[in-house]
Amino acid sequence: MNPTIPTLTKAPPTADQGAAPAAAEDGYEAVTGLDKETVALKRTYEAEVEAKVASDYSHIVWAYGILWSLFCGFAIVLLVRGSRQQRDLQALRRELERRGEQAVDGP
Amino acid sequence: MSALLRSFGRPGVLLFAALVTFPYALQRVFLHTPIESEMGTAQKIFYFHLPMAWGLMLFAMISGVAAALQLLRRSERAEDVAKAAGEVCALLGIGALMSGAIWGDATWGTPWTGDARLVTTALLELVFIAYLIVAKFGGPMAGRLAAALAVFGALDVPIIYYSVKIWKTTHPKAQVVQSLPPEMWASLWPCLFAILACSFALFELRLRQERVERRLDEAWLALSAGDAAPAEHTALSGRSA
Amino acid sequence: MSASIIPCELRSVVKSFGRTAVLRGVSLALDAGQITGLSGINGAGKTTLFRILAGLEDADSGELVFGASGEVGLREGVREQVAFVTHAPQLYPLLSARENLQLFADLRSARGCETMPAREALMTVGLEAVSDQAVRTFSRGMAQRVVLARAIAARPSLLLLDEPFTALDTEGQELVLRVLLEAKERGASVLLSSHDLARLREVSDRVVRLHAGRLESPREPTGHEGAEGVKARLPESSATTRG
Amino acid sequence: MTPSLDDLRVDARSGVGPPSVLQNGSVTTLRQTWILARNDLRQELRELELLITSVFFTVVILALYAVSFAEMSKSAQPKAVPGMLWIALAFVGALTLTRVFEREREADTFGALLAAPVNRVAMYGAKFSVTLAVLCVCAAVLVPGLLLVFPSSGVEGWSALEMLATVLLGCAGFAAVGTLFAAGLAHGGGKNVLLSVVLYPLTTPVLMMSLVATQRVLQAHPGAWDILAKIAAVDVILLIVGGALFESVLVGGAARGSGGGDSSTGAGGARAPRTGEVGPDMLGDDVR
Repeated sequence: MNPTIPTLTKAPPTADQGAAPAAAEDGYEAVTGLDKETVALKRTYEAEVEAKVASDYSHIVWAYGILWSLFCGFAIVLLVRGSRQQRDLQALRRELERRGEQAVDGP
Repeated sequence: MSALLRSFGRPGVLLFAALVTFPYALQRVFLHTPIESEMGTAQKIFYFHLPMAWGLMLFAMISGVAAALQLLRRSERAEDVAKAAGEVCALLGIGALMSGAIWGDATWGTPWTGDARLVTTALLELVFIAYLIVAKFGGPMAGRLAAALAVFGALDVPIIYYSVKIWKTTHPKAQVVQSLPPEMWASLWPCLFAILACSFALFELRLRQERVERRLDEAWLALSAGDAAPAEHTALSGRSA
Repeated sequence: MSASIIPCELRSVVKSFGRTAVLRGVSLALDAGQITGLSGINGAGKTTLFRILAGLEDADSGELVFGASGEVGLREGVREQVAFVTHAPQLYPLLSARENLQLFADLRSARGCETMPAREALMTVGLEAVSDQAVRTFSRGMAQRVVLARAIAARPSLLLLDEPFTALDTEGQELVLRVLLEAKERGASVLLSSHDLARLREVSDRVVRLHAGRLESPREPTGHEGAEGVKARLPESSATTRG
Repeated sequence: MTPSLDDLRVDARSGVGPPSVLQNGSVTTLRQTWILARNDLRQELRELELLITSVFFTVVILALYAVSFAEMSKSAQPKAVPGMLWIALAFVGALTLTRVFEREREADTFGALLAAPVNRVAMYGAKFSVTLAVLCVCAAVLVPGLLLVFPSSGVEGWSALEMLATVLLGCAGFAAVGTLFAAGLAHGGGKNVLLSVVLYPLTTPVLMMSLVATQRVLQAHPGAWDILAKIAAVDVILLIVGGALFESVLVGGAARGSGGGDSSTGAGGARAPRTGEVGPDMLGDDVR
């Protein structure tokens, strides 16, 4: 709604508007092409589109990046928790072994 | 391959499925879906944003129902489910809100509007962040308090949505998401699948950890019971051998 | 009117907080007309056991069975017949002794339970003179008496006394003993805890010890167990206080 | 040795059976609710502590509003003032809830009530009513105060009756959720800070609806009653859920129904005993 990209405020003129009055007077056909104004307008258009696409792409990259890094972050949290549990389990095993030896030795 | 998958279990399979679907979804989204005329390329964010928001609702419901079962039936299984779902819910909520803000910045030029869907999502996310906070710092009754919170959170989903909508009527703004053309829907499904598969995989991994934690607690408890009754020492260690 | 909740039985009650086990399978039968003494060091889980019996906390596993019909769990009908006296007086400090008692009497009468009038109950504990004073002006011992009066007023079938001698003077302790005996004669079951093992043995029909989350019989047998002994020795002998 | 059970029944439960109407659960619950609420009010009348602190807090907030927003334009007032009202009520509500249960926690009288034959729903209802009453008193200060400070916030001819209904219904929704969590935190020895953490996200919807209702009432909007009816519906849902969860949150598994025993749901009843051998292998394939 309030885009940061500069916008065209007036409609682009059509090509024949600039070309028509110059035609056929001295036997020369005017080169049908784009007058400077149109070219400038076209360039502005292109720049605008480019800026919009670039901005969109950067937004997309950010959005996708954040989404998947969130998932990865959560996965890392899970891994950390899992390894903590593994350590806990090792401690439990050691404790059981210790007790097993004690029981063999007699209380 | 199948042996590998089996060793990973269901979460592994789900993660693998998500991993396979993701590139397919991406190429569909970027190569086979027309660029939305009004919002431009940035609308591609939508294909992963919407599944996250839906996932948020889904896991909020799962967590709420499980929490209700936990409270009314005293089910430990339900408690684990509620907890795991609550965490995934908070995760998806952050994802949905952040991607939404980025999308909004690209298309509307502002990361936040008072749109009903945004406020609904944000409120629900707050509820589940509160859930995590209470579960962590709630003291001896943390589990039950957090469960009640999840129940109210799930119950609040329609109420929140409705209240935000009527609140909106006093500050009217344009509709944000128009009805989608069918080709966009077609691209949405693989994205939805990828996100949900990934979420469910994480959910299940979390759930397993919750169960392991419980078993470890029980094992330590039983072990300390062995301290009290020397006669049981041998029995305990005998089993472990 | 519901049937008596006695005998009451705990069946392998387990309670733990995190990785700290408090009760590791406690089974205990409380019979009619019996005073059961519960001993144990600090932190042995006596208070937790009381709280579970009074319905303030639920067990992780195990059952509470009440009455001949074997009702499981502490429903309101069961709570009607339970009185719980804790070592901390649970009274509204702003209200007078009578109002405190009246509140519970009203709550009971809303359910149609008989309750001794507040005045009468306060007379029993010797507080009728101060019955209209706010409880916050009371000493610990006086407050403890009010709690006792509340317990008496309910005419409970199951009387739970967690460290009732705390903060009581000699007279107050005798009062507790009178209450115990009265309940026993009425056919109620009493569970009583105290640090004072000698006194516990003196008043109880049997003493059980809570140690490391399990119930044990006391190590050395005592000479004066059994109802006869208690009757013979009370209340005069209770004047010899310890600690 | 011991008297027979029949003797006991007579001894321990002397007296005649209660009138049949008293055995009706809901009548009992209502009566107990009233007794408990009356008890709270009686204490309150002794010292007025709750009322004085809450009303004073309200006045302070009002003064802060007056200072902060003194320059507010007339056109902004109708939108801003309802927001001020409900934000203030939300703050006062949290304060009141904390205090209401703090009083029960101080001497652990909450424990005495839980051990007594009191229906938990009655306890919930009583605390809910007391909180609601205090909030209404605060609203009675807030609403005229705000209208005095921001005279352009409403149009001529808004209805005081509608305003009363709005405040009542909005505060009821807030208190319905708040009572459950404040009780849980008080009984479990939880930290009071958590009350705000829990309360505000959960009660925002109801507060938002009340805010819209207040705007409509102040603007003499014809749709005011419509939204008030919807708030009432939400209140009923919140109250039912709050009451239903009260026992489960406070003491654990609720004993449902009467008689018999479903041992898997009884309070103090049982979950399946934890069996399982101690040893690493018991963790099975859950360990990754």
